[in-house]
Amino acid sequence: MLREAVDSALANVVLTPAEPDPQALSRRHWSLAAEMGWTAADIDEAHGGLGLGLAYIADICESAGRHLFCGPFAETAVLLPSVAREVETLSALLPGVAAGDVRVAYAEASIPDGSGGSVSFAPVEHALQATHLAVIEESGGELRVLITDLDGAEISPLQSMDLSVSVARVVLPDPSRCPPITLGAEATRRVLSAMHIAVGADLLGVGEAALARTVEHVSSRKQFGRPIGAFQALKHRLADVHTALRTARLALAHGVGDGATFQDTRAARTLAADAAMRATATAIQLHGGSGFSWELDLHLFLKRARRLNARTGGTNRLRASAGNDYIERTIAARA
Amino acid sequence: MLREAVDSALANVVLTPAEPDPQALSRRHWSLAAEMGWTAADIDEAHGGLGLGLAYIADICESAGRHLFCGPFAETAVLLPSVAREVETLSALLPGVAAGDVRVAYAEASIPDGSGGSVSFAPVEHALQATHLAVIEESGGELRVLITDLDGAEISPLQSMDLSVSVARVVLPDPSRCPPITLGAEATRRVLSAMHIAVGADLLGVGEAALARTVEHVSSRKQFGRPIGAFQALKHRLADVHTALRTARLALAHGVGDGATFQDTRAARTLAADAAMRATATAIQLHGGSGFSWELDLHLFLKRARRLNARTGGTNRLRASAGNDYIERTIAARA
Amino acid sequence: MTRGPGFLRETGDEAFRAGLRDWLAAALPVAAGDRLGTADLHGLAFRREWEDHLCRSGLSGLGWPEALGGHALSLTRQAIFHEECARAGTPLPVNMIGHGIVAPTLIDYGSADQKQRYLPRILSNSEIWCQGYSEPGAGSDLAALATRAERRDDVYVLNGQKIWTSFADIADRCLLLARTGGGESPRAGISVLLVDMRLPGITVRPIRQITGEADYNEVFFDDVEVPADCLLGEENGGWRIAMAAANYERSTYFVPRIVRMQAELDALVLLAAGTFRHGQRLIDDPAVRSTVTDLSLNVQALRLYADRILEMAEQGVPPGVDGSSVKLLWSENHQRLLDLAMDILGPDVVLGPQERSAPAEGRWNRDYLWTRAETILAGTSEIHRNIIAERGLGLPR
Amino acid sequence: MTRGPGFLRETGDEAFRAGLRDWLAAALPVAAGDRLGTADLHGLAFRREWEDHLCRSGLSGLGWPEALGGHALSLTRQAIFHEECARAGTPLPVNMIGHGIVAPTLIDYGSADQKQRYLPRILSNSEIWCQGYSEPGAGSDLAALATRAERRDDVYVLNGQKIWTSFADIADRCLLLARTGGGESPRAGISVLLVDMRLPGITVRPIRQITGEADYNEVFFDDVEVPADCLLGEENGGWRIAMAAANYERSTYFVPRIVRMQAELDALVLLAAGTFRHGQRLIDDPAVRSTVTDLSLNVQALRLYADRILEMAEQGVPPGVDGSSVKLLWSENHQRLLDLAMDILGPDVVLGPQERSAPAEGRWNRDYLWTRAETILAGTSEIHRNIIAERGLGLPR
Repeated sequence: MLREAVDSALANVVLTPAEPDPQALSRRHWSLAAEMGWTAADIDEAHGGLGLGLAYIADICESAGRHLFCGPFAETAVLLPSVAREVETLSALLPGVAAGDVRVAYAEASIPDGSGGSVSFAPVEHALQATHLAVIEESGGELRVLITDLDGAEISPLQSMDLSVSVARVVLPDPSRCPPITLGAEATRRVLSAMHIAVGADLLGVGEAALARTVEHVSSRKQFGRPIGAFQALKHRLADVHTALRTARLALAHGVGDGATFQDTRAARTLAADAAMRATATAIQLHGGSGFSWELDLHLFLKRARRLNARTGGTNRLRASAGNDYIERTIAARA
Repeated sequence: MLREAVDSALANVVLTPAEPDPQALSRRHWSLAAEMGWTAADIDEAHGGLGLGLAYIADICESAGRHLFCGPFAETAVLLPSVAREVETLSALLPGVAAGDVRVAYAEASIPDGSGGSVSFAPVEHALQATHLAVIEESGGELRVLITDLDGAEISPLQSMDLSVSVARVVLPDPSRCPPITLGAEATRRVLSAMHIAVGADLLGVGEAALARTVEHVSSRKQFGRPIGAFQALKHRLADVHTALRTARLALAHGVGDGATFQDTRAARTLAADAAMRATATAIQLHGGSGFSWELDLHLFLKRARRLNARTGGTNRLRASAGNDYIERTIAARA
Repeated sequence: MTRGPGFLRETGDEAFRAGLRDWLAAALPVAAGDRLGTADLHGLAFRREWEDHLCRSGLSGLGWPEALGGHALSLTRQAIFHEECARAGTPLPVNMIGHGIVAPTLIDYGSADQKQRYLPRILSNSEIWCQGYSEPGAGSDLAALATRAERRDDVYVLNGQKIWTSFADIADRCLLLARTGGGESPRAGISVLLVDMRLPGITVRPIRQITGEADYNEVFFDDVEVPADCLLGEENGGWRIAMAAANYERSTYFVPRIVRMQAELDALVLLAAGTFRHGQRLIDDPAVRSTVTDLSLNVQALRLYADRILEMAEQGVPPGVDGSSVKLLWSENHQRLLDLAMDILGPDVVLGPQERSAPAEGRWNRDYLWTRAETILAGTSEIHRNIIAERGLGLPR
Repeated sequence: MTRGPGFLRETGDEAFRAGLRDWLAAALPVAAGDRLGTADLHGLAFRREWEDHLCRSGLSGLGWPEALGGHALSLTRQAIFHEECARAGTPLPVNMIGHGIVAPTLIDYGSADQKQRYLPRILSNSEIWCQGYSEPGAGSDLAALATRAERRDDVYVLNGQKIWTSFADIADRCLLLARTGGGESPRAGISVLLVDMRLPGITVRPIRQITGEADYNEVFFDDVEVPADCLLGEENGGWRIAMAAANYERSTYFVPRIVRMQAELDALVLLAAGTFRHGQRLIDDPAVRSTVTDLSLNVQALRLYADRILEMAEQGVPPGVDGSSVKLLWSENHQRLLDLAMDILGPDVVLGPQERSAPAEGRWNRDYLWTRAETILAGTSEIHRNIIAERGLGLPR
C-alpha cells in the first residue's frame, strides 16, 4: 500500500511544538515529496509526471494530514495540475511541479480585475516557501483563478495559527501580467473535485491521528483508580468519532473510484471535515489539561483541521450546496 | 404551593394504557378543574373568575402535563380569556368558562373568509368534549381567530395519536354566523404569550414526568450485574435532560414574572418544547424494550409532547422567529 | 435447474437486476390489485399473499445450494433482489426469519433428516418461523439466558419465557435457545432447539407496542416436551450456532432498509415542497432544509457501508465493528427522518397511526412511532457504541 | 466609612448601578488613554494598572466587613459591580484569586494575626495571590493530593508539585493545599498553608498553552520551609476550608462572564452582517443564523441561572447542581460561539492569536483557542455531568 510507504517516509520528519521550525521542516518535507515522486503523482507522463490518479493522491494527502506535512502539497501537486488540465497554457509549469521545483502559495479571495496598480492578498498560505501563487474565487458555480509566479512580489510574514503552515501578505506589483482565468461550470467541478479529495483526505489523516493519540491517552491515564477510557461516556464519544472517520473514509474511497461524481467528492470532503473537527475537538477535551498545552502536539491537529475546514466557505457551505442539489434534483425528478 | 395541590388532586385520576378511556377521564378531570377553580384562575373577578394570573396558570398546566390531564384546559381557561381581554364581545362567555360549563376545541388551520357553504376543520383537538371551537391562524405576526359554539356542528371522530386527547373532523354548517376576528400585532403578542406559558408549562410537566420515570427505571433495572443507571453514558444523557428541563423551568418562571416580554415567553416555550422532546425520547430509549410497549405509560408522554410541540408551527418556527428578532434588534441598535 | 423466472439465470449482475425489475413491475400490480398505492399493500394479509406468490414463482431459496432446491445466488445477487423489492415498494416479508436465518442455519448445522423435514416447507412458505432469543432478564446480555431444556428420555422438557419474539403469534416453528448444561462459562451450556409452536404448554401473548399494533410477543414454555431429534447441532453447542445464525442476514440486512430510507426521504422532500404553512413552502424552511441535507448525506454514506459489508461478506469476512456503525447510523438517522416528517406534518401529527385520513394513510405517524424501537432492538445504541469502543478501538472494559 | 466613590453609599441597587456606570465611563478612558479599543487594553500591563487604579480609588474589599476596611456590599451589589465592569469592557483583574477567594477565606478562617498580615495588602493590591490546588495526579480528584507538608519544629517542610496554577509566575503568595496527616479517609489529612512564593526551594515553570501564551504554571516545592504560623485553620482541617473557598466566588462568578458572552454574540452578529462572501451577507446564511439563534436563547437562559444562583446565595443557599448546569451551559455554548466566529472569519482563521492585523486584533482567534480549555478547567464537563446525575438525580455511582 502506498499509504504505508508515505507514512513511513514521513514518520521521521515530524513537526513538534518543542522544535517549531515549520520553515526548515517544510524544506525537508518538500525534498521528500519530490524524491518520492509524490509531486508527480497527479501529472501525466507527457508532462514529466507519473499519472497515478486521485486514489494515490488521497493516500498521500491522508498521510500528509496524519504527519502534519508542512508545505503546499495539495495546492502544487493537485490544484495546479487540475487547472492545467483545463487551461493548456499552464501545462508549461507541470514538469517543474513534477520535479518539485514549483511550490504554490494559496489564497481564497476576491480577485480584482486588475486594471492598474498593485494588488494585495492576505492571508496567503505557504507564501514564504512558494515560487508561485494561486488565488481562487468561487461564485455561482464558477471558479476564477489567478496563477502567477512570485517574481517581484512583496511578501510579509504574518503570524499563523497553524504551525504547519506559513502565512503572509503578498503584494503583486503588476497584476496585469497574469489576468485571472475563468473556468466554466464543468471545469470548475473537475478542479474542485480534485481539491475535495485532496483536502478531504488530509482532514481524514488529521482526524485519525487525533483519535489514535486519544485512544492511547485514555487507555493509560488513570483517574479514580481506573483508566479513563473505561468510563462509558468517553467510550461512546470516541465510538462516534470512530464512526464519523470511518464514514469519511468510505466516502473518500468511493470518491476516488470510477464513476464518482462531483456530488460524491463534495460529500466525501464534507464528511471528512466534520469528522476531523469532531475528532480534534474531542481529542483536546479527553486529554484534559494536557490537551490544550503547547508542549503536546494535539493542538497542531486541531489548528490544521480548523484551517482546512475554512477553505471554500467551510463545511456549512459545502453541506448547503449538497443539500440544494439533492432537493432540486428530487423535486425536478417528480415534475 | 399551588403546584402540589394540583398534583395531589390529579394524582388519583390518571390515564393508563390499560384503561384507555380518555373520554370518561376527561369528564372527571374537567369536573375537578371546575371544582378546584382552575378554569377560573385566569379570569378577572368581574367575570366570575379568580384573577390569579399567569404564574398560577403555569403551575396548573405543569401538573396537567405531568398527569396527562385529558381536556381542553389551556384552550378554554387561557386562550379564550386572553382573546376576550382583547375582544369585548367574547367576555359574555367568561362566566361559563369560570364555572366549567364552556369547553373549547382547538385547531390551527387557515380560516376561509366564509362567504357561503359549510366549512370543515380537521384535525380538531378535544372536539368530542367541547361546547365551543377556536380556530387560529397566524401569519405576518397577526392572529386570526374564529370562535364559535358548536351548535349544529357535525363532529366525526378520528383516531388520535395522543390518547390524552380526542381528535375529530368538525363541519360548521353556517360559518357566516361567526366571522373571524383579526387581532393586531400587540394583541396577538399578548394572546400568544399566555398560550406560550400554558403550553410551555404543560410540556415541562410532561418532560419532568418522563425524566422521573426514567430515573426510577434505570436505578432499579440491572444489566451486566449493575443497575443500568450506574453506566456513565446513561448518566450523562439524563444529566443533559435534567439541565434542559431546569433551564426551561427557570425561563418559565421568568416568563410569568413582572416585566416579562413576549420574547421571554416565546423563549420559555421553545426551551420547554425542546426539553420535553428530549426527555420523552430519552425516556423511551433508556427503558429499552419496555419503553415502546403499550402497557407502560411512557409513550403517552412522548405523544403528548409531540402533539404540543406541533402547535403554531413547532419549535423550529418559534426558534427562528426568536432568532430573527434578536438579529434584527442587534443590527438596528448599531445602525 | 430451471425453477423460477428467467432472470435468475442471467450471467451478469446488471442483467439480473434489469430482469428482476421488469418481473416485479409486472407481477406486483397484478398481485396487489386495488391495494396498490394504499396502506393495505402493507397489511399482514397481503404481506403473506405476496410472499406466497414469490415462493410459488420460484423466488425462494435464493442462496441455497442447488441440491437443496435453491438458486445458489451470490450474496451480491441476493442483495440486489432485496434492493429491487424495496425499490419497487413491495411489502415486507412475513417469514423473514425462516428464509433469512433458519434456512441457512439448517443448511450449515442441520442433520440430513432435519434438512429434509424443514427446508422444503420454508421454500414453499408453508411453515412460518420465529426465533426465541431474548428473555426478560437477558436483553442485550444473551449469556444471562434462563430458559431451561432438561433431557428426559427422548424429549427435552422446556420451561421458561421468551420476549420480543416477532411472528410468534403466527409462526409454526421456533428456532430457540435454551440452557441445557451447567457449564463453566455462561455461554457453555446453551443449546438450539427447533420447536413446534403447536406443542402443548406453549402460550403466546402478543405485546402491544407504541403504535397500537402487536409486532412482538411473549412466549411462555410450561413443561413443553420437545422431541430430542429437534436438537440442532450438539447439546451445549448452541452458542456457536446462535452467533453464526446472527451473521447470515447481516450482509444483506441493510441494503433494502437503506433503499426504503432513501425513498422515504425523497417522499418527504416532495411533501415539504408541496406544503405551504405560514406563507412559506416548508422545503424553504432553513431548519427543514438543513435536516434534509444531513439525512441525504447520511443515507448516501449508509449505502457505502452496506456495499462494503456485502463486499467483505463475499470474501467471507464478517462486518466487524462496521456492523455496529451501520446499525447506529441507520437507526438514529431513521429516527431523525421521521422526526422531520412530524415537523413537516404539523397539525396532522395528532392523528393516530391507523387513521386512514391522515397523510399517506397514517404511515408517517406509524413509522415515527415505530422508529423509536429501532435504536433499541437488535442491540441498543448503547451496546453498539460499547462494541465499537471496546472491539474497534480497544478501549478497556 | 467614606472610602471610595459616592455610589458605594447609594441606598438603592439601581442607583448604585447607575453611579458605578458613570464612574466607569469616566475613569476607564482616562486610565486607558490610547490603549482604549485596542488589544493592549487587555494586556497584562494594563490589567495590573487598572486593578491598582480600582484599589487606589477605594473599589476593593467590596464584600468585606467594614471593620476590616471593606464596604460590606451585598452579593447582589458585588454581582452588579462585576457585571458593569464587564459591560464597560474593562480588562480582567490579575489578583482575582486574592480578592475573590483568599480574602473571604481569611476573613472566615484566618487568625487575627493572619488577617492583619495579609488583608491590607490585598485591599491595596500590593500582594498578588495564587492558589495551589491541582496536581499532575489529582486533576478533578482532589482527594488524590500528594504534595506533603511535614511539621519540623516551627516550620512545615513542603515537597511536591502543583499544576495549572494561574498567576504563580507573578504571585507573591499562594493559598496551598498539602497533605499533613495520614488520615483514615483521603480527605482527612489535608491542610491549608499560606505560602510566600519567594521562599527558597520554590520553582515556577510557566505552561505554554494552545494560544501560545502561558496563563498557567507548574510549581515545584523542594524542601520549602514554611513558617508554622502560615497554617490556616487547624492542621488536617483543610478539606473543609478548601470546599468553602471554592464556594465564595460561585455566586458572582458567572454574571460578568455571561455579560461578556452576550457582548461577543452581539459583535459576531454585526461582523456577520458586515461580511459578504460568495455573494451573500453571512448573517443570511441559514447555518450562521441558526447557531446565532441557539446561542442567543442560551445566553438568555444562562443569565437566569446566574440570577437564580445569586438570589440563593443571598439566602445562604449553595447553588447545588445548578452550579454544574450553569458551568456546562456556559462553557459549551462559549465554545460554540467561538466555533461560529471561526466560520464567520473564514480565510482569516489561519491568522495567529497574536496577529494584530487579524479581525479584532486576533482576539476571536485567541478566544477560539482559549475556549477549548473552558470545558476542562474548573471541573471537566464529564465531572459536572456526573455530579448532576449522581447528586441531582440520585443515580447510582
